Amino acid sequence: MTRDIEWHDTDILILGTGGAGLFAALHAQQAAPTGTRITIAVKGLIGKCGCTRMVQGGYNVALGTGDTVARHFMDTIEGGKWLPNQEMAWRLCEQAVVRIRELENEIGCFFDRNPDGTLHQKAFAGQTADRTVHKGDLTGIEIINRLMEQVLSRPVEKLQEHRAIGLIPTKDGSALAGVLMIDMRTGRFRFVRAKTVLMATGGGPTMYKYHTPSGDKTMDGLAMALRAGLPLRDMEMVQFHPTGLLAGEHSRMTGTVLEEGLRGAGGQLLNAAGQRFMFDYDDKGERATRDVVSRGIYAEMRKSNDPDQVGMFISMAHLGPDTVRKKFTGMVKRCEDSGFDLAGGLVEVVPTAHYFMGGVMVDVDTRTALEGLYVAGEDAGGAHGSNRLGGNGVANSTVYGGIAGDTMGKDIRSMRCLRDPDDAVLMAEYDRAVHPLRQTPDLVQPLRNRLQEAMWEDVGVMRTADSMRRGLDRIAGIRQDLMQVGVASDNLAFNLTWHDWLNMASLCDVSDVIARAGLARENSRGAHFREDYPAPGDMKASYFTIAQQAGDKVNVTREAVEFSIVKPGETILPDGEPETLVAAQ
Amino acid sequence: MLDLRLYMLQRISALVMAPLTLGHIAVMIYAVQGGLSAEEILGRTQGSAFWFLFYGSFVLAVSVHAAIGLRVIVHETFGLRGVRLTSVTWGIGLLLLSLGAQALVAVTWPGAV
Amino acid sequence: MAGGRMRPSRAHPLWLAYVLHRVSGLGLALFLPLHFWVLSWALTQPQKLNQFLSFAEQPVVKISEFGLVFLLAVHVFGGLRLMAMEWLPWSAPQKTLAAGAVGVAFLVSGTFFLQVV
Amino acid sequence: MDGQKDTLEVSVWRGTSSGGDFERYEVPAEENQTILDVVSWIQHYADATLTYRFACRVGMCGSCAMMVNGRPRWTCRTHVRKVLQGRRVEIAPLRNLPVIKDLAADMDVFFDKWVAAGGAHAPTAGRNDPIPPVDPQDSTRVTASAGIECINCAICYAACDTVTGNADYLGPAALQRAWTLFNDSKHDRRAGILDAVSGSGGCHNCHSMGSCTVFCPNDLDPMSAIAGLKRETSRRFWRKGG
Ligand SMILES: Cc1cc2nc3c(=O)[nH]c(=O)nc-3n(C[C@H](O)[C@H](O)[C@H](O)COP(=O)(O)OP(=O)(O)OC[C@H]3O[C@@H](n4cnc5c(N)ncnc54)[C@H](O)[C@@H]3O)c2cc1C
Ligand code: HEM
Ligand code: SF4
Ligand code: F3S
Ligand code: FES
Repeated sequence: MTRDIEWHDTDILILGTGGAGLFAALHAQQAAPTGTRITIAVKGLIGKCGCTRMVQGGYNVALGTGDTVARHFMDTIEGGKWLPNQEMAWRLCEQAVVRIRELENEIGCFFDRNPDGTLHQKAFAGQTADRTVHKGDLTGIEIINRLMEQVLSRPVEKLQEHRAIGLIPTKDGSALAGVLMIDMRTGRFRFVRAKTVLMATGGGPTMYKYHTPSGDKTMDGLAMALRAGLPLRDMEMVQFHPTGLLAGEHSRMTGTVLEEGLRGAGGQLLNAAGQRFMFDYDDKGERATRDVVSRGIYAEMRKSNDPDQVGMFISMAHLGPDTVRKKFTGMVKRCEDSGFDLAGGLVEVVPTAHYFMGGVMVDVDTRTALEGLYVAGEDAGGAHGSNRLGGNGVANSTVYGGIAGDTMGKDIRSMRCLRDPDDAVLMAEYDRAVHPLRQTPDLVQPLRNRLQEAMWEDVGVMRTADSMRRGLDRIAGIRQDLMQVGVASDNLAFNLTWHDWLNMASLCDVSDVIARAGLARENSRGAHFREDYPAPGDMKASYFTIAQQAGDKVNVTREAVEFSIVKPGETILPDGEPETLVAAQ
Repeated sequence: MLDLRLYMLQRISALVMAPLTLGHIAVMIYAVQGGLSAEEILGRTQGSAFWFLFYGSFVLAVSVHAAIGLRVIVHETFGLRGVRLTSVTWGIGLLLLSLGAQALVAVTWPGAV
Repeated sequence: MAGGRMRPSRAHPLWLAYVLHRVSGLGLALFLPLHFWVLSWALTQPQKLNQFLSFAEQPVVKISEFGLVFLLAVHVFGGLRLMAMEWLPWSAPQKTLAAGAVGVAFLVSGTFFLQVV
Repeated sequence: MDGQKDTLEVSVWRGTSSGGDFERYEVPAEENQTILDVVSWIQHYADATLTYRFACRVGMCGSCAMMVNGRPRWTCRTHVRKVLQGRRVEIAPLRNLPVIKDLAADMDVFFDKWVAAGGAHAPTAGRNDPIPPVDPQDSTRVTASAGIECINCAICYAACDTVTGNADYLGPAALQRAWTLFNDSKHDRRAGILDAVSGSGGCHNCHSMGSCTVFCPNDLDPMSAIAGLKRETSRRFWRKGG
């Protein structure tokens, strides 16, 4: 097999078309000098893949009536259990105000209004103000469709169904030269050189048996960053959503979210015996925060330990099936399409991996340690610490995507020319990708199932040192087996099985780091719960983990959180501010 | 292959024809009921300005309407476009117009028989 | 060719109304030149017209005449239905309107038929 | 549970833009199974080279539409039980779009037309201006909101015979988007939209055959939206005299 790679040059390259990628393209176009070539490459179709489109609940932004950026910031810090990078969290809350106006006024989104015409805002769990702007429970569709139209109607070069597989630095390793990709439709390799590259591939913890993100997200970005030697932070922090649909292992519906609002409206969680159990775990019962409910369900599942009856049940019928049907039309219809009766019956649920708080270390302008590489959205770590508040996810991707576009547009002015890649790295990445084509063909999916079992059982909702070590062994075994599994090379055009293999490679790499970072954090914060270290530890001595690959080894270190804006136990809200502005339910 | 102009022409011609066709059907029912012969009918229509205008506008409208209608069908079924499609449209329109004009003269011209 | 991949299935009232409108329009467009031609005999060969008219007394021809008037009626009311839904601001229950148009067409052409025989 | 599983008899169209044919597969039947699950099973366990497209798995992204027994459907939300004919089901790529490979269609034309119909918002305010109040009950706004939840799945586009015959026709989804923007008080080029939909591929080509509305998985009504465009363009025609 010859190393057949087509070269392609651009100035600004953006990977991914979620909220971060699309906003970056628009801002880069506004900020860069005229004549700058902007290219957007994506694993699927523009705007149609990724999780921003799947956003249901909405977008957090402090827009007055008592709510302030400071309050949003404090909620974010407290929600993140004092681990967030405070500068990033501040910028997120502050810029969300600008970004939501941009979304409404410039991009053309229409968010739900109050009868008086002002924006409607509600409160997600963990917030002390009605802050979440939304469009019904299909907020992401509105945001992404409008962004997509803007990008599609602009002279931005579009590389659809192009998968990034490797970040290629210059020979001296000081800067990024470009990105190696596979044109999925033809199966051919393409090396795209660019002065600046934004990585916005959106993380996505899909190495768990139950997961919510879209099928295209498989941690490719973080795996690439890891191989490029970039430091990754908070890698142990995987957020689980408590109520994922359980439809059987054979179904892609399994793991998809049943919305938070069901519990808020009075939905009950029942075990196999038909009893409510959440009050055994928390005073707020079903209305406790995501992490608490997830652990409650998980603990109950472990207690019953019945292979024929895995999940718990959510029950809405006591609210009156017609009321439920009216209030949660979309959700009821979705369940119905997949064969479940949400309005009148029981629907089996499990905690499901939802969001990845960890990511590449960046500064508040999205720059990374590698010149020319920028990271925004779910791929970037720091803004959420140990827990992401519902509604801070899209805010984060749109705010920082825009910032990345601005920054690249500015930085590019001082970058004269394209850089030459380190051929050795380019060839190594190529070889890595064609490795399966040189093995005997075999099934890939069983390995994915094995990895998902291992991560769910050993590095999941509740962890111990033993379980995570066992997890590491299992991951290593799966990785070894993956290297033996081949993909027939006779037809590489749109060969999904080859891409499944590459997905598995990314997922294995990042799974390993999750377990290692989990071992390094010897306390329980937010999404990370250690049964052997259940206490949160001293807030003032908070540290975050940093994982970095050197050679073949991944090292995890700890670094103290810098309380640059507010210290644990203190607040930046003015004296006498009420604890919460949300009317008690 | 229908832009606003052709669309309006087709709709306007249809609107013109609607009362005319219904009127025509009514006349036919009446004529058949009264057992009128061809000569009797022609006797009434020939030389009548009213019937000339009545059928005249129908012929005009139907030529436009059917030409555009067939143009759409020809485009959607056979993929004809451009000059060829335009000539087909005009061809049909003119054909209908000339045949229609002949019939019009036959039916309404004074003393044609 | 895209269409060759599969026969699409799409039988529903509005689609049937569309097919009916097209078929009737096409039918009329084919019949009308003939009609004009026959009429113009009045000018050139009156006796031929009379022959034709007595030929038209035959039952088979009567039935096909009914068909023609039916086509015309279907097309006219179908067309009026279309223009009503395109131009009038109400959000009409489309299926009822479509069925109604066909119904009225039947009525008109039925009357015609009854009168003729 | 019951040891021996039932199987489904699945015909899947395989091929590229230069041709192809149906191939048969036996797929284990499951209690809860969507068409997307069936297709995925084939790729995972029976034929590694099968190509299809999906992303969200829950009816939000509109990537997974295919022809199922001759009807365009979102496969991630189509329960097998709903479409099974005996034990059989036939799956093909979306109609009216070029095929890339097997079940994956090339959606570029669809989106090009979306843009050509004037489907991108033009701002009347900027990021430093306050968000304008809009009465959600205002009738124009209600009209705009009616089509807003379109997921651009192209199911309506595949269902429309006018699209099949008329390559220039913008199609129901793009026109519905244009109608939404026309009724959006925040949109700046509302007259421009009427121009964009009045050309030779515009809204006037629609025969109101209604397949778009009947098959839209989100119960949207592009047919009425298009009728709205015809009404407004006609009204302007009379006012301006052409
Ligand atoms: C079901 C669900 C509901 C959610 N609800 C909310 C909510 O209500 N509020 C909230 O704030 N957040 C919510 N989130 C989280 C939120 O969606 C994400 O945090 C955010 O959208 C991430 O944006 P992003 O741009 O970083 O990534 P994404 O939107 O996921 O986009 C990533 C993009 O990168 C592409 N990509 C991936 N790998 C590659 C590769 N190798 N090469 C090229 N391209 C690649 C993907 O195809 C995709 O286009 C929800 C998430 C899910 C899954
Ligand atoms: C008299 C009243 C008539 C009315 C109200 C009327 C109305 C219409 C309308 C609204 C259309 C457009 C249909 C569409 O775009 O889908 C149409 C199409 C058509 N009409 Fe008529 N029409 C009339 C008479 C006729 C006559 C007499 C003929 C025949 C000569 C005719 C032939 C056609 C044809 C061929 C089409 C094209 C059908 C298609 O595009 O599917 N029409 N008509
Ligand atoms: S209108 Fe309906 S069928 Fe058409 S693209 Fe939108 S959601 Fe899909
Ligand atoms: S199916 Fe097609 S013809 Fe019009 S009503 Fe819908 S766009
Ligand atoms: S996979 Fe997104 S709509 Fe079906």
